[in-house]
Amino acid sequence: MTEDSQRNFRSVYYEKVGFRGVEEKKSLEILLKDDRLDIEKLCTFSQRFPLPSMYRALVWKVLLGILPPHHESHAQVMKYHKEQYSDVLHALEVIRFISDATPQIEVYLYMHRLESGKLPRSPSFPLEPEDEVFLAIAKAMEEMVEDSVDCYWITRCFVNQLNSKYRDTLPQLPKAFEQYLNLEDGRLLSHLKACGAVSTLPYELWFKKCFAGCLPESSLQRIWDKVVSGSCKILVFVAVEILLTFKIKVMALNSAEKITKFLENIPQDSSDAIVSKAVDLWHKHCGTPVHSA
Amino acid sequence: YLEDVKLQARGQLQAAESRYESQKKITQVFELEILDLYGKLEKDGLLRKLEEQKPEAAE
Amino acid sequence: YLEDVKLQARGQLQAAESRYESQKKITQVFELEILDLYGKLEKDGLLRKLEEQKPEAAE
Repeated sequence: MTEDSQRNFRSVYYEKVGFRGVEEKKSLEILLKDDRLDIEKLCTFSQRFPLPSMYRALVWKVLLGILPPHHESHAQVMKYHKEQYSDVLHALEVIRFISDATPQIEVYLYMHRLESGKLPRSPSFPLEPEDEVFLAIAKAMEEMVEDSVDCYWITRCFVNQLNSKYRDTLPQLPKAFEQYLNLEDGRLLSHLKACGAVSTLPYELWFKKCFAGCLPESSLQRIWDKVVSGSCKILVFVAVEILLTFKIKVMALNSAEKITKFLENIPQDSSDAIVSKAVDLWHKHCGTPVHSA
Repeated sequence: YLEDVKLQARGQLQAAESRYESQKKITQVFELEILDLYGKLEKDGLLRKLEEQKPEAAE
Repeated sequence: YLEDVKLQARGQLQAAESRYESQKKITQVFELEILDLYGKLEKDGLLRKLEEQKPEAAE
């Protein structure tokens, strides 16, 4: 416990002086040197610490199952993935579904649709709610992942994870949000209830799009580290922290509509602090994952 | 160690299979597109015939 | 026995590769067909446009 608080103190210190996560980065590098990557340890690491940017795409690809645990196979598997990517991209060009003018995230959406056997007959189809989610996530992912092949694969697998692994959990998050907000600040929840805002909160933006388009990508990726590595519950605490951070503003608003509108467009400058506090709050309520030796 | 080799092989095989599966999906999409284009061509052909017949009918 | 497993894995991977290759051949044939059909449609469209313009030019 004392060791932990000491570590926390140091992390905070590094954060302040710009050396954040020096030791974390080293310990991740050790994990990544294994011939066969230990998925469980990588998960624990990502649950506990923010991933260093330079390793984020690699770790996400491994955790999402895009890359197998064996280093030796990575080149071969990426070769298959790249070919698959260009095959599908080319196919959409052949049938004139896309052109040079098609925005990249729409290209990703059509590729995903084609691969899922759900390509509509024409590009001017009405978007389904799940397409909107895909586009929002792809748009944020574009800012986080430089390589377009990686970006497509990660977006797809991230969305697939939401629809499979988290399918039963995500609908329960609004209830959990209420519960934790009540624990942290009962008055704030009462205010939301009094305004009738509880049912109109931007749950779709929070728990389906995972805050894509709500928080800047530089902060968002630290939350997605947790989502990718197995916890969607972090999303609840981000929502709670947003409410706590803008408490004064929210308490001053007295209609559900105004509250929802404000929460959908929160100021971006405090997002880094929101994420840090949300992670702390998550650890406080759900425990800090133990880094197994 | 044996399990390890098997696991590694499975990782590669999955990627290869997925590349094959998406190629299959592409074939299906192309098939539909071909049918669609033939449909359009026939409609076009029919329209042209109708247009060609109009002047004759007017004579 | 290990060699055996490795050999088997390689065999499976090769089978997946060759299935992909042959599926890709099919796709390529379809692709040519699609290009061809688009070509025809465009020619048709062009012909029709020319025909449509003719009467105007005659006016």
